[in-house]
Parts: sequence; C-alpha cells; structure tokens
Amino acid sequence: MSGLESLYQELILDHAKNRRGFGLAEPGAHSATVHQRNPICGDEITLRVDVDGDRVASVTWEGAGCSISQSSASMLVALLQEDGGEDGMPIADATALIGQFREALRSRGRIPLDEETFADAAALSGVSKYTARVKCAMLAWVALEEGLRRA
Amino acid sequence: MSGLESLYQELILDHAKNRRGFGLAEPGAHSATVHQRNPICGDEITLRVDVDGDRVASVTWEGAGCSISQSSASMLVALLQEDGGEDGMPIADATALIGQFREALRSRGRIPLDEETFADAAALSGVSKYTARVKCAMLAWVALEEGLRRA
Amino acid sequence: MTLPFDVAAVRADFPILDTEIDGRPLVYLDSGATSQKPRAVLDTEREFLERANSAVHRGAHTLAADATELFEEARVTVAAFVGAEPEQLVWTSGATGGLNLIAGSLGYAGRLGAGDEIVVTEAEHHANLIPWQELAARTGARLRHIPVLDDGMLDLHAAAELIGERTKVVAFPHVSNVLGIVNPVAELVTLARGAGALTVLDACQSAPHLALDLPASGVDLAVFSGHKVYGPYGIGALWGRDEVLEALPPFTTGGSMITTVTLDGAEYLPPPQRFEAGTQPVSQAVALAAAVRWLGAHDPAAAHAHEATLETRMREGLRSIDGVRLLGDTDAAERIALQAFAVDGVHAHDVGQFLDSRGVAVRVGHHCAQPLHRRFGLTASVRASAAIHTTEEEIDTLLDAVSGVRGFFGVAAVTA
Amino acid sequence: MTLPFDVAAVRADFPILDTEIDGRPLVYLDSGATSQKPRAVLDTEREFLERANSAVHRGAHTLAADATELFEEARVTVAAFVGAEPEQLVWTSGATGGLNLIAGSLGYAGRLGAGDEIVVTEAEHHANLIPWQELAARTGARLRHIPVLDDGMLDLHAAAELIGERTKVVAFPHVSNVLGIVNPVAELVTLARGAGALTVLDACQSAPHLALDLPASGVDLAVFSGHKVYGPYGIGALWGRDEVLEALPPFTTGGSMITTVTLDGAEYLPPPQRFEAGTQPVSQAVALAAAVRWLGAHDPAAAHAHEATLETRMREGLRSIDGVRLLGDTDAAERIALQAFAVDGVHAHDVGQFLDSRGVAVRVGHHCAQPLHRRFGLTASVRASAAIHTTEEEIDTLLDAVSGVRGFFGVAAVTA
Ligand SMILES: Cc1ncc(COP(=O)(O)O)c(C=O)c1O
Ligand SMILES: Cc1ncc(COP(=O)(O)O)c(C=O)c1O
Repeated sequence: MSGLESLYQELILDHAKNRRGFGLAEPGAHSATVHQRNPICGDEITLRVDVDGDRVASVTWEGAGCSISQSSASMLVALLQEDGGEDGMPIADATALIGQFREALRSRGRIPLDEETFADAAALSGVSKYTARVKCAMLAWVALEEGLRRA
Repeated sequence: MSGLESLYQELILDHAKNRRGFGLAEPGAHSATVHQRNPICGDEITLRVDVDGDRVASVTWEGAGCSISQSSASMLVALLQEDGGEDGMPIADATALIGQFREALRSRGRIPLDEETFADAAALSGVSKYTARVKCAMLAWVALEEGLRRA
Repeated sequence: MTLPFDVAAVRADFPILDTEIDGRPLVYLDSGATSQKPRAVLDTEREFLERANSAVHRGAHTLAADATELFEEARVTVAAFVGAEPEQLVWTSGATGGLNLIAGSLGYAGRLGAGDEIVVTEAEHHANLIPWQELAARTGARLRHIPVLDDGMLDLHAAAELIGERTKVVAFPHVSNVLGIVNPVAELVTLARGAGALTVLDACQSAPHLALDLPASGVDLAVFSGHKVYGPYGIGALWGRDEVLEALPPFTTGGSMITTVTLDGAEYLPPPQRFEAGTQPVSQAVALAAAVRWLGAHDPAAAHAHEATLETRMREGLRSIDGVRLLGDTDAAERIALQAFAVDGVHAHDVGQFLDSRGVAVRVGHHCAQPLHRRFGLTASVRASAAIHTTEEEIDTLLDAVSGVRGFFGVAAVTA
Repeated sequence: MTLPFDVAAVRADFPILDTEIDGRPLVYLDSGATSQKPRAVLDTEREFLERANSAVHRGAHTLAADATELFEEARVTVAAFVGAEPEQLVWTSGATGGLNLIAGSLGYAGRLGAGDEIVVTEAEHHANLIPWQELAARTGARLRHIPVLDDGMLDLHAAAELIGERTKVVAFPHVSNVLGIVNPVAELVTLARGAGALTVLDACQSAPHLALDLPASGVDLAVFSGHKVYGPYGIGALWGRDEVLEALPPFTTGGSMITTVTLDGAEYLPPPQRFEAGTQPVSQAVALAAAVRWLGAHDPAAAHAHEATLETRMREGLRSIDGVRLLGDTDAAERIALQAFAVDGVHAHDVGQFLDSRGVAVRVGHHCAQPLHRRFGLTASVRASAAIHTTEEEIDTLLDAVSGVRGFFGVAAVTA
C-alpha cells in the first residue's frame, strides 16, 4: 500500500461520503455547541454534544472540509455510538480516547491506533505521518473535547 | 606613506588644531547660518556665510568633531580666503569647487584633489579611499553649499 | 532572432530542484507562495557573511566600510530593478511589513478621518486588506471595495463610481495571487488621481514576472517581497515618490533613523532612512540585489515568452480537465503563469495531497484571500504557480496528475 | 574540574575571523553591534534553503511539511534558550521590531492615556526610547526616566521615587549597550509590580552572554535580536507572559494571523501567530535555532568564565592607559565584556580609524544612545565589545593600539 493509499483507505473515503452524525440535532438540556476552524485551509466544523449525567448522550456535527476531516468526524461519532451503546460512553472514557488519539496522531507514525479501541477511526493511523494533515483529523475531536468541558 | 599616514597628514592634524575661521562672526546683511550634522557620529557644524553681491564675503564656523571634519572646515576657509583675495571668491566659483571636491571625495581615490585648485585641502585626497570618512570631510562643504543657496 | 530560452541552464542554478519526493522528481509549482533561491543568491549572502559582515553606517573600521558599501549598492540595484532611484527605496521585512508601514504611517499622520474613504479590491491578499480595515477602524474612515466580476476581472465601472472626492487611498494588487490576472494599473491610477487619492500598489506577484517601472506606472507607493523574487526571506522593499515619502512620518522608530535624540524627543532623518529603524536585514539586502541581478541576466523577452507559454499550457490544460473549475477564467487579460482551480467533489486539501504523491507541490487553501474565495463560493482552492525555472514537461505532469484526482477519490469515472 | 575553555576551537567555527586588514589579523571587537556567524549557522540556513525551502503552514506538499516542522522546531529551541514555552515566543524582525510591536500594540489597545506614565532609563538605546516617546506623544502619557549615576549604575533611589501608581510601563535594558553593566532586574521588577506596571526588558546585549530565564526573571515582556546572538539578520524574538500576550492586539496585520476575514473585518489567531503577520523570516528562524544550539553546546560556566576574564583584562587595561576615560567605570556590578571609552583630545572617529589600521574593529559614535553620551558630556565614544571567540591576545592588541593613539595624533607624549 503506497503512502497515499494508506492515507486514503477505502474506509476513509466511505466515511467521508456517508457521514455518521452529520446534521445537528436539536440542542438538549445539557448540550454544548462548538465551532472549530482550521486556519490553514479555512475548514470549519460545528459540533454539538449532549451529555446525560456523566455520559455522552449524543454527538452531531456539520461542516465542510477535506475527506480526512469529514471522515474523522464521522468515525468519531461511530466510535462513540458503538462503544457507548444505549447509555452512551462515559465522559471520562471519551476524554481519555481523545487524548490517546491526539498522542498517536502526533507520533509521526510511531504509535498506531489500534482497531480494538478506535474501531474505524484506526484507519486514520496513516495520517500521523503527514504532519500537515494532523490538524484535519483532529478537528472534530478537539471540538468534542471542548464541548465536553463546556456541556 | 601608509594609508593611515596619508589620511592623517601633518597638514591635516595642524588644521584640526589651528582652525581657520573658527568662531562665528556677527551675521552680516546678507548672511545665512547653516547647521549640518553627521548622523553617524553625531558631529555637528554651524557655519555662517556672508555674501556681498555675487561674492563670498566671509565664512566662519563652530563645531566639534573628528580631525577630518575639523581640518576640512579649516581648509575650506583657508581656500576661500586665499583664492578669493580682498573681494572674496565669486559664488559661482565656490559652488563649482564644492562640486569638484564632492566628486573627488566620492571617487574612491580615482580623482585626486590638485593643489593648484584646492590648496591645503588637497591633503584630503586620502579621505576618498575611506568611504566611511567622506561624510566627515564633506560636512563643512555641504554646509557652505546650503548657506550659499540661502544667503 | 532570439535564442530559445534555455530552461535547463536556469534549472541548474537551483540546487533544490534536484529533490525527489517519494522517488519522483519534485515539480515545484508553489513559487507564488515563495520562490526558490538560485545558487548566486545563496553564495552572495554567504560570501558577505564570511568576508564583510559587520554593522553598516557605523564606525570607521574596514569591515564596516565594506559592509556599508555593499548594503548601499544593493539599494541602488534593487531600486533600479523597479526603475527607481535609491533614495526612493525603503527596506522592509517584506510586503506585509511595507503595507503596514504605509497604513500605519498614514494613521499616525492623521491623514484620514471620518467621512474619508479607502478603496481596495475584492481580490485583495489579506496583507493589503486588514491593515486598511484597522486604519479605517482607528480613524473612522470607511473601507470600500471594487468588486471582482465572474471572469476575475475588476469591475471598472463600479470602480469609477466608487472612487470619488471622499477617496483618500486606492490600494490594489498589480496581480492577484489567486487570479493571476494583471490589473489595469493605468486606469485605476487615472481614477485615483482624478479624485486626488493616493495609490498603493501591491507588486508582490508582478515583481518576479513583469518588468516594473514604478515611477512611470503612475502609482504613488508600491511594495514587494524578497522571498518571491528569488531572494531571501525577511526582506522586502517599499518604493514611493519623493514627495509622498517626504510627507510620511515614521511607522517604527529606533536607531539609525534619527539625527538628534534627547530624552524628550527625536528628530528624524529624511527618507529612506526615516523608515528604517534598527539594524536592517543587511545580508538579505545584499542577497536580494544578487537575486534581481540574477533575474536580470536572462533575456527579459525570452523569459517572458517562456512564462507566457507555461501560462497558456497550464490554463488551457486545466480547463480541459473534466470537473475542474478555474478561478479567473478569462483570455481577455494579461496574466502570469499562476492558476487557482477547484476540482468538483474533491476538497482542495485532498487534491494537493494527491498531487504531492506525484511530486507536484502546489498550494491549497484560501491563499490569504478569503473574501475572494467567498466571492466564488469556495472556502479553499488549489493553486499552481510557475517560475522562470518551470518546464513545459512539469506543466504536463501537473495536468496529468490533476486528471487522476477524481478517479482516485472515486468521485467520477476518469474521463476518457 | 572544568576543562580550560578552548577558544581556538571556537574560533575555527568562524570563517570571517581569518580575515586580514591591511596585512594584520582582524581583531573583531564589535560584537555588541553585530555578532559574527559560526559555520553551523551558515550551513543550517543554506541546507534549509537547498533542501526544504517552501511556504510554511500551508498546503499539503512534502516540502511545506518539512519546512513547517523545521520552523516550529526552531521556535521550540529559541524559546527554550530563554527558558520559555514556544507559545510565548513571537518572531520579530529584530529587537527594534519587537519594541515597536509592544509600544504600538499598547497604543492601539488604548492602554495608556493622559495622566499615565512610562518609565525608561537614561541609559536607553534609541530603540527602547523613541517608540515610548512616540507612544507618549500619541496618548498624552508622560515619559520619565531613571537617571544614571556617575559610575554608570542606575539611580535606584530615584527609581523608587519615580515608579508609582501613575506608572503603566517600566522599560529598561538588561545590559546597556554602552556601559556593559547588568542592571538590577529583580529590584526594578519589584518596583514595577508594586505599582502594577508592565515591565519590558531589552535583552539585546544580555542574550549573547548571560543565561536567560525570562519567565523566572519576573519581567512581563522581553526582546532580543538574532544578529547579536551569532544568528542571522532580519530576525529577533519577543517573549511575553501568556496573559500579557493574550491581552495585546496585533500591531501589524496581514496573512497567517487570522481565522476569518471578510471584506469588513478580521478575527485574529491567539498568540504567538496573532503578532506574526505575513511570511515570516523562515530560514532565519531555522538558522537562529542553530545559533542558540551552537552557543549552548559550549560549557556555559567555562564560556562565562572566559568572557569574564576578557572583561576584566579589557576594562583594567583601558583604565590604566593615560588619557583614557571609561564610561561606566565601576567594579560594583556584574558586567559583560563591552567597554565604551573616550580618549582625551582625540575624537572617537579618529581613534577608531587608528585602531582599524592595527586590525582592531571597534565601534565609534553615540551607539544609538545619545542621551547617555550627553549625560557624560560626550557626543561620541569608542566601544570595544568581545564575544565568545575573543582571545586575551586580542584584548592586548586593543590595549596596545589604544596606547598609541595620543602619540599618533600628537596630543600628548606616549606614556612610558
Ligand atoms: C541594548 C540594545 N537595544 C536595542 C538594540 C536594537 O537592536 P536591533 O538594531 O537589532 O533591532 C540594540 C542594538 O543595536 C541594543 O544594543
Ligand atoms: C499579492 C500578495 N500580497 C501580499 C503578500 C504578502 O507578502 P509577504 O507574506 O511576503 O509579506 C503576498 C504573498 O503572500 C501576495 O501574494
């Protein structure tokens, strides 16, 4: 697999086209809406997180951007849904995941994202070798991190 | 003669010590007082020129500075006095001299100052090889040039 | 008879052009962002630093005299490059520094107030936009803009309406860094002069490609950056008419721009020194002079013809690729070999990444021209920009790579 | 046990030190004006320009990613050099650029007005004086100064009287570029903090010679120049506390410092980018990082001891020459190896010229500190300033040459 193909795996292009969680839900009782922007390319994301006690109840988002940023947001939602199940993922776990994700992406390919933990988002491992694209992949995750702080 | 010795000929050091025209005369009917400054070293000269019709009647000056600037001012006064005689040098001639002096000093040693024309000031020929010192030697001459324009 | 332009010889002057990207030769099509530097520039700067380096305009020692001479000769050379006298050329840190100097100095001079207007264009680089926004906000003046038409040309009818007796400044790019179109300097100068307004030309993108005669152009002030004309970073130049510079107060202050300083106040030197506070980018000035000398050593007509060939090949080639949309698609204007475009269904960032895998370096994003992108309904585009060292084969590599984009991203079948 | 400092090895890093002046070896004692650059700095910048050069923070191509990485690593390195975090380090064009940024930004912020006071010292370089004069003139604030005592020390009693509740800014040099004396930062910070004033440190002359820990120093903002710390021209750094930078608006505006721009307004990035409008001096940042790495590779204690030896030898040697008068003649302070002096009856310019004929390069003039010279009844002085590469023999050459000055100019018999 060439560098480019590992960066743009099928799974990534799929998520970029069929975006999970796309379209903002109505704000709930304990929700926060966060706007994040990549100053380099002007891409933006608006992400809304709804919390229920100490759990992440729902995450929805809107925005336009490159396939890395779009699929990363979609994969994040998928991960939260799959791992969180009915009740939603504990906020503490979500925060920890974001931290691990950041660390792996900033590792320049040294730390892979494992599929057990990151599900489809593990396909984003390849991004960490492209330092200029790390910001794209982080956009939604940083937005969620801020949303969880504020919700 | 080393470069340094040609720059600081006996004659130059003499003029720097016994400055002709030093001490401002009372302003006359047609006089101009000019202040010139070398921004590099902060040296200043105040020069007063008195004209009588189309002739330079008198030039006096004050100021502190390096031996090049001081002797150059002194030599300029000497030249005007010697060549101008009783009536004073014609303004047109003085202006022409200043132009020739500038040209020689900016020539990087290519154009010498001849003694016939420049009298003692011909000793300043050596300055033209020291580009950083040209401004010092020009100070009084530039001041006179401006004074003649204004008087 | 002109000899054919020897692009191979030109390329041999640029060490970086031998770089390989993932085993493919680098195709550098990002000269609009920053140019590469020929060996003559690198060598000149190094030689200066190894042989003559010392503080200029100071002291009596030999090195200082040598350095001062090289520094002031550089001013003469760079001034001549734009048809000007050395006294009219102010060193700056770059075009952005120069534009901030102009806007800031006009502000300090109290030359604008409520009721006054500043006119820019919709095609502005942020560097020629935000300083005017700030000046307007500080002085109460109003900022207006000349719209861009669908084909990328400035709307001169609108300009004629906009520019009037309230107008104090008209600032515009000689060549937009997105559209590549040469704007009608003479027409805009006529309008501005009619209104008694000052004209400010952003010559960043024209300086590397067009012969400039700033005094003859009719503008009052102009800026460009060293790093875009094959010279170093950290230096640029501001040119101004004598009487215009004379009337401007300093924007930044400090050493080497004064005559007398007391604890209570300072008197300033005449231009250009008045605007050059502090230690100047000395080695960069000397290297910038080497850059414009290097550029000037090529037959200008042949170099221009070469770049014009690249321009046509690139624009027509891109236009013919399915799903590619050009920004500023017109044959009606003089242009430089710089073209921004969007690929339907593929984000500019992804296009850029794909091109990089083919060795093709382009710029993606808004290119510091957000309002212009918004005008065309985009947030980002891809921009390819050629230089004197670009070959036709490199343009073909670009075109070939762009043709593969939509297929790779599964947006549409590759066109046959 | 520390090994003796190997100055020969240090010298071998500087190509320019092999220069001959009229057949005599160059004795470069003008590092206070601008330092020479070691080969590591020249090589690093050239390598960057030949291998990685391209626009940073832009686009997706490989070169741009490499360049961005090197550029941001440089920020980390240079920040660490002054004990700081990279987010607190703003690239500037030099110290003058940094000081104008601070004063200009405070002005734009409306942080000063009539009734407010700015306090500087009588020992200021014009770069840390005129921007405050201009700010005072623009805002109606009053500029006051801490006097310098006869021995060159700041009058701290006067400072304690001056700094009070009206004081909004206290700006001072870490080390004066004329006196070589290290000023009492802690005492001045205590006074300023007591008054709730912002402190601004001009670290131009200390950065090359003293270990800096700016966050620990207590000051709020500090600046220095690359070209004085063995790095390139055209770059410097401004350091500020997070909350201080956060509260400052931009001074210059343009590309790369914004998030959203419309034709009507712009939103700015957080520090440090907020203050870095336009293309930055990229290769110079990378080279400046190489300079501070090079400097840091020498055992700091040994280097400092070496420079202290030079300082004592130079000062005591000069003091013992008949007719030589030192500016800032005190044993009571920490110092750097920089000494300004006057020779009775011989103008500084003539002294410098004579020294040059012996190969000794010093600076003559007012060294951009006219008020301080006036304080000592002079318009000009001679300044010798050493660097890490200076040898004791070079100091002796200086002393020997200075001893010959009055004889040559026939001012007095040479002392026996
Ligand atoms: C104490 C001091 N402050 C400020 C400056 C100004 O530095 P620059 O000219 O590099 O901007 C200098 C050097 O000239 C200096 O010695
Ligand atoms: C048209 C135009 N104006 C201004 C600038 C700003 O130049 P710099 O970033 O070198 O200051 C640029 C380049 O970025 C440009 O292309």
